[in-house]
Amino acid sequence: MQARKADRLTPLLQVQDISKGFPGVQALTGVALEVRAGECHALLGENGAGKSTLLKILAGAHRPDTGTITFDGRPVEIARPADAQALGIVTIYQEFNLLPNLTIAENVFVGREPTRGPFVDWKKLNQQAREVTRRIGLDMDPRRLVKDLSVAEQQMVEIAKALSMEARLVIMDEPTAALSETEVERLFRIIADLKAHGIAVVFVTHRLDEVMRACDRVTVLRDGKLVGSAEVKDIRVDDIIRMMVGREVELHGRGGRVAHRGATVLEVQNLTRMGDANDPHAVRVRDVSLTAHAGEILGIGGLIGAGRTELARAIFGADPIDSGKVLIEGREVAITTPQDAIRHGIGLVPEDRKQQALFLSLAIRPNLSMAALDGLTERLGFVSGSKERALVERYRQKLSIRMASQEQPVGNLSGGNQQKVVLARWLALNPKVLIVDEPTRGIDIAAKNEVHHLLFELAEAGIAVIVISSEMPELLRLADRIVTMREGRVTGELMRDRATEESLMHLFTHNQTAA
Amino acid sequence: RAQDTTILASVPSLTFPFFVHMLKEIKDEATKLGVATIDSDGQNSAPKQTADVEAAIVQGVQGIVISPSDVNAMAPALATAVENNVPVVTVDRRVDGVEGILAHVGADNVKGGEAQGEWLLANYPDGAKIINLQGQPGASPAIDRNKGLHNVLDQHTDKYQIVAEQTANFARDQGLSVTESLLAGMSDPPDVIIAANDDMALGALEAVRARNLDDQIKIVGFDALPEALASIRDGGLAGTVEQFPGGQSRRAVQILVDYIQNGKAPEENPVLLTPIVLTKDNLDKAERLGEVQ
Amino acid sequence: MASATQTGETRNGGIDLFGLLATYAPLIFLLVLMGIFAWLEPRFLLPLNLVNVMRQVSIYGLLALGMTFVILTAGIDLSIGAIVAFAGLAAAAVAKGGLENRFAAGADASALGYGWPLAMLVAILFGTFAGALQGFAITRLKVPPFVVTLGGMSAFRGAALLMAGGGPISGFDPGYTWWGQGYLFTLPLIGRIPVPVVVFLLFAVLAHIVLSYTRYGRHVYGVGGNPEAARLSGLNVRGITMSVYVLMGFMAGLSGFILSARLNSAEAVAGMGYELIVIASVVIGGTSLFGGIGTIFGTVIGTILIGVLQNGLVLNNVSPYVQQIIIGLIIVLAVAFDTFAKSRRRRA
Amino acid sequence: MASATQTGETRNGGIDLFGLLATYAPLIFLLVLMGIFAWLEPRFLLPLNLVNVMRQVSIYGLLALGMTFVILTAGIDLSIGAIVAFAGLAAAAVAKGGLENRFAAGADASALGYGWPLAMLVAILFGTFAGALQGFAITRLKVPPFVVTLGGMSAFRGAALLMAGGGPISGFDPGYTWWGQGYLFTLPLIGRIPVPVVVFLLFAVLAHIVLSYTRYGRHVYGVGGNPEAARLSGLNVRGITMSVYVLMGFMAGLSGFILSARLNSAEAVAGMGYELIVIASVVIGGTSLFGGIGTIFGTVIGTILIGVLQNGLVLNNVSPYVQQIIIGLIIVLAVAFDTFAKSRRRRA
Ligand SMILES: Nc1ncnc2c1ncn2[C@@H]1O[C@H](COP(=O)(O)OP(=O)(O)OP(=O)(O)O)[C@@H](O)[C@H]1O
Ligand SMILES: Nc1ncnc2c1ncn2[C@@H]1O[C@H](COP(=O)(O)OP(=O)(O)OP(=O)(O)O)[C@@H](O)[C@H]1O
Ligand SMILES: [Mg+2]
Ligand SMILES: [Mg+2]
Repeated sequence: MQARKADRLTPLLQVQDISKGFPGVQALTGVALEVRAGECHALLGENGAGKSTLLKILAGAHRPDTGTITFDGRPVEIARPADAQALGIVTIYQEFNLLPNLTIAENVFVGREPTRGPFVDWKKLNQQAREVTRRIGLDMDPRRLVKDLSVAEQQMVEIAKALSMEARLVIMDEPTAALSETEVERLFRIIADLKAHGIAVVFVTHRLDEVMRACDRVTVLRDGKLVGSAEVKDIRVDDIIRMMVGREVELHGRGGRVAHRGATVLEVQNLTRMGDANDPHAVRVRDVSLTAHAGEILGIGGLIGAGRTELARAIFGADPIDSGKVLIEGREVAITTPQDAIRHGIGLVPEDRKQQALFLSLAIRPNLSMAALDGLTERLGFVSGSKERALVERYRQKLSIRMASQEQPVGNLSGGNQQKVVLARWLALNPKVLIVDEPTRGIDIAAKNEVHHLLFELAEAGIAVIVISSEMPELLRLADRIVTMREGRVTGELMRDRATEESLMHLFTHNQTAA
Repeated sequence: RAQDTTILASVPSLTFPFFVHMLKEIKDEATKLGVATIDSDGQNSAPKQTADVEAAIVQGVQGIVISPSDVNAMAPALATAVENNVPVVTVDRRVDGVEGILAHVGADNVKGGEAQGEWLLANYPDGAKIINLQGQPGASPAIDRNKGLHNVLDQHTDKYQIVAEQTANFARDQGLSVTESLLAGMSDPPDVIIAANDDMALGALEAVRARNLDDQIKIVGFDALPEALASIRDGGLAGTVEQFPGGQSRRAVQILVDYIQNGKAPEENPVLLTPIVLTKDNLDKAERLGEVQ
Repeated sequence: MASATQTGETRNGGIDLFGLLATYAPLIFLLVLMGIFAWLEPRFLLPLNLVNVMRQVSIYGLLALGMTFVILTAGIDLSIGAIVAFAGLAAAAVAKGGLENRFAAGADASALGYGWPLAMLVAILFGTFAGALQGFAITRLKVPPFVVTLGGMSAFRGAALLMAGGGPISGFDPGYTWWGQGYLFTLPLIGRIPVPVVVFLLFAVLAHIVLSYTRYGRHVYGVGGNPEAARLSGLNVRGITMSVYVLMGFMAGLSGFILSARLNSAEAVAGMGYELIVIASVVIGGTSLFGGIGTIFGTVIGTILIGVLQNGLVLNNVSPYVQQIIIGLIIVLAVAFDTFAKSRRRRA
Repeated sequence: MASATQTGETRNGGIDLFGLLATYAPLIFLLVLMGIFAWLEPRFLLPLNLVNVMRQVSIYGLLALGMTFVILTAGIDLSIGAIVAFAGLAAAAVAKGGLENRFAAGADASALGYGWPLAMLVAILFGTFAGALQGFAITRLKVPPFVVTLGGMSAFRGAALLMAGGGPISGFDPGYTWWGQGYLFTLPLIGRIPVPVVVFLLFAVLAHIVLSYTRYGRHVYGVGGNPEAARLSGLNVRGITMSVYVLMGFMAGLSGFILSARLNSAEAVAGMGYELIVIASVVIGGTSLFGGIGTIFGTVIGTILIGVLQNGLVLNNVSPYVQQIIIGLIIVLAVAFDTFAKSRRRRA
């Protein structure tokens, strides 16, 4: 993108009095936003505050009910995504918007493919794509199909796509949710570079430390209304939280938690899973051994593609394993399907809520009880309505899930509450081992805090909790013991007191095994 | 040399019992004359039957007995056959615009429809109210049979009034449901139901029986299937149209084989059998009476 | 399922008009249609005629119940028409004691054959088996349902033709035909209620209960809504998928038996094109072809709607050609109306 | 397709056997099938016979090309059979100068009518219009393609019947019939190449180029893979979706014209059941009903496979009933084989 030195004070984008209602929900009411050229502007708020809706309006994915948008001093009409792109507004959406059956290169340049005559110029396309992906440190064959990439890799493709455009305003809706430290670092360098070129960035995240590190100003929304804006240098994290939540939230403590490890519940021995028989590079999990103890929270750390998710899925019987043993309470068990895992008291909260956990066409009640129906079933396979409602009610209180009614479609809960519903689904089975993969991906601090405390309670209650997280602070806060992985191998193990961001990062990136 | 003679026997669609019978008769006669056959089912599709004919020519058959699924659409394929010096005899239905068809043996559907009409004139001299159950829209037998019926009745519109004309797609269940609906919609029931095949007639019969109107309403079918004959015998249907498919088929095979083996062309051509309406009184004329216990 | 989306209840417990509209769109559409027909031809409303309609739809209806389960799992079954024919012939053969004496008239038939109970059983077994076969291909060979049942459509029809040798089998004893032509009881104004109608409604109630109140029903919605999530929640996705095709086969077998009883005859060409009518009924009833959304209530309405349409057009003696055009348009309009109604409701 | 997976190359550039197997599974299956037939009946391999097969499949083939685009967008079109009939009649009517003189024989026909160029044009216009109509219902009324085209199937068939008044129109001038019965040139060993075959192969090459090398083609894959993402990426999803049904209509119109030329006759019942054969061909060719995956090459193979199957069975004098059973089974097996081959390839 070419450099344009713009006057830093006149706003590049001015949004006034925007309202947007969806059938049944008022997502935004009279919201205003002002973004200056060359600044990184954080847009913050709890789940369901209206951030994505506002951004989708800027991107032309939604039409506002009321309100005006001024871009570069001119009032503009953004009716469809194409309009936004024409203005130089480029968006990285929260939900991925890649075309799974096309290659990385095609996705980066979709709609803007270089052509020779009527034909796509493949050579040019792939080589241009290579350049962009290299710049953000995603070094991959641009001809790979996007559907074969991991979540994080897909996120990087999204970013590459945005950077490849003639952008004046780059919107990033929770780009770091799927990334781990190194990529986040890289992303921040990219943002700095954009700013240097006078390009503005609107940045949504639930990780406030990132705001402090990368952003100049913040605007906070609550329940679809504007709470206020401020210069980052003038405020502290706690102020932001108060603006977002409207009350204090204790953030860093471990709720007075002291680890007391109980008996070994889960033991994994030399587990290996090949991704693909005839492609050695695709080995997902190599010869992994680890143990999890009752009452202990075991963290699994690593960079993207380290194989954590694959390991979890393999233990849970969701993917076939090629070799290795799994022992529960000392006895070897054969787990080939999730049913087996569940029978032996293992639960898994998967990494991708919408794709792998939620039944979006169903209400909250059936979503929460889906795995536990056996316990609620009486003669002739009838589900006891009363028992079921009682169960849902119990977990609504226990996890303080904010819902209007049990019959509400799970789809219009906020991310945090959706995650709680999924957690409740597993708690209802009271498992011996609970594996949670990216438990707070994309949920707001308040909810995140609640989830963390919930995990502490579970450990207290004697469950062996295994947490996979790409967020180091989260790992450090939750875990009593941390196992690190790299390229499918275990690279080390640290007790909490010995673990620091530095020591972890070392293990994430080096192969030698520490004690 | 008879043994190594092979002929193609092709009918429009084996989903209709009428043609199943026709094919069977052809094969029987062929076996009797020591000739091998290749069976082909047109599956109600001219292209499919064309494909079968072409395959047979490749196979090197010495002759073709065929009941074309369509008078015009089958012309190109049969023309090819003639070009390749494969003699062709058509049964029941003709094929238009092909020079050098060895012979046609048939009782065409229009005449059959007319026979139904004549039966009406004879049995209801002073007029009648009629429901006409047509066959599958667009299918040539449906068109021809309907045409035949109208040829007769349209001359006496004063006396013979068609109170309802609906298709039941040659299907029994639709014959039943359509008749049900029509009867429910009429203040006073019709005198006669004319159906374009026996399936629909038998369906209609069930509907009429359900309303206990069987002694008021007479039903005439088409094709003289054994089931229809049985029904006539037991006082169900009033009549059905006999086209002597067996006779046609056997005659066709004889003509063809005679030509293949002795190079004799038939003296009479086309061989036309006049369809008749079978009733309780002339049931003995029915070709397939034997199949009815 | 008793979810807000179906019961039209809002978060705050009040009544949500759009929710209701969305829930009852098919019913509303049906009533409007009936209104029009009644206005064009008053006899349409005669109890006799309405009973006819119900009897005519009862067989489509039974099939549509099974199809609802299939479509709820985002599947489809194109083979039901063929299975109906196949099962009907099997039943007839049993009832007549073999294919030889296929036209033996009522009286002596019963003597020769093995009676209707066995016939019915055999029809259902054949149907269920056919369904299981296809379920196997779908769950084990991983071939999409559309393809498997397209193949089944051809194969089972062929089997039926082979079995029948092209000819029909007819003339059953009263015990047999009772299932298609008999009456169970008489209601005041309405009159005698045909057996097939009662069978249909009984199974409809049963299906509704199973789908809404049993664990199995829940699992069907789950598998349809999100197979991967279902698997990770420990549901036996394969088993459940298998089961819906078996169920469909069972219904097709039963329908085949009742159809043959109704026509007092079984033939290889029976049930041609039923699959499309039945799928249309289910979809018109608001069930999503993408799975996870749908109700038995809707399916019943959808089935009746198609029946009313056919009956009303014939009653008004509309030209057969025009009938086809109208039916085609109504199918699209009905679904368009339903889609529209749903879209106005709070999105799930 | 220049994507690693479709060209059977591994990430690290080497050759990936399973990738190749996955890419060519349908071809392998076809060759095996042909081998068997040739072994059972050597005449099967006669150039004359193979040319016949090609001519027989050319019309299905043209339709299958259009259907590939439709299915790539995760759509489906059940109405093509009806459109074929509809368009064929339109063309015939034009060529005969109106419906009155429908049976006027060849010679004077040309005098009366408006000649084949106009006839062909009208057929294509009718088809395209029909497709556009359905595309509109799908993109604007948001009714699922299955339903819209199910309705269209009934409506257009009705329209065709109405137009034909039930009767066929036949006897065209040589210029017209040339398109179905004529030959373009003679190849050494093989012999004369029929016009329909050439038309089919020309369009196949064209379709392949469009799908693999043009933006539009790539966007069709994109829309099929994930419509919402495509929309947010600035693709005109509605337009693209619309376009594939228009394209399908165009092909159906052309096929209708060629079919009528081939049979020297157009009738309202033409093309019945084509939709299922065509969909089967496309799926056998490895195109996924869920959209986003598939190639023209596969479709051509799939089409030929179905043609070879029908031809070979007749050639071997298999009983017509048994033929249906075998065809049903082969359809399932072919797709099962393809699925299996794909599954062995690097998992996605
Ligand atoms: N397409 C839609 N249909 C109906 N309601 C919607 C839709 N999109 C968003 N909403 C509702 O609008 C409100 C704001 O949603 P939005 O996604 O903007 O919140 P957010 O701030 O992005 O939350 P998160 O931090 O979880 O991404 C929520 O109540 C949500 O349920
Ligand atoms: N769906 C998939 N298809 C192909 N390869 C995949 C897929 N998912 C992951 N991989 C690859 O498998 C390896 C492990 O991925 P996995 O998702 O388990 O890593 P992870 O440690 O969980 O990181 P994250 O979950 O943050 O992506 C990586 O090389 C990744 O590229
Ligand atoms: Mg958001
Ligand atoms: Mg992961």
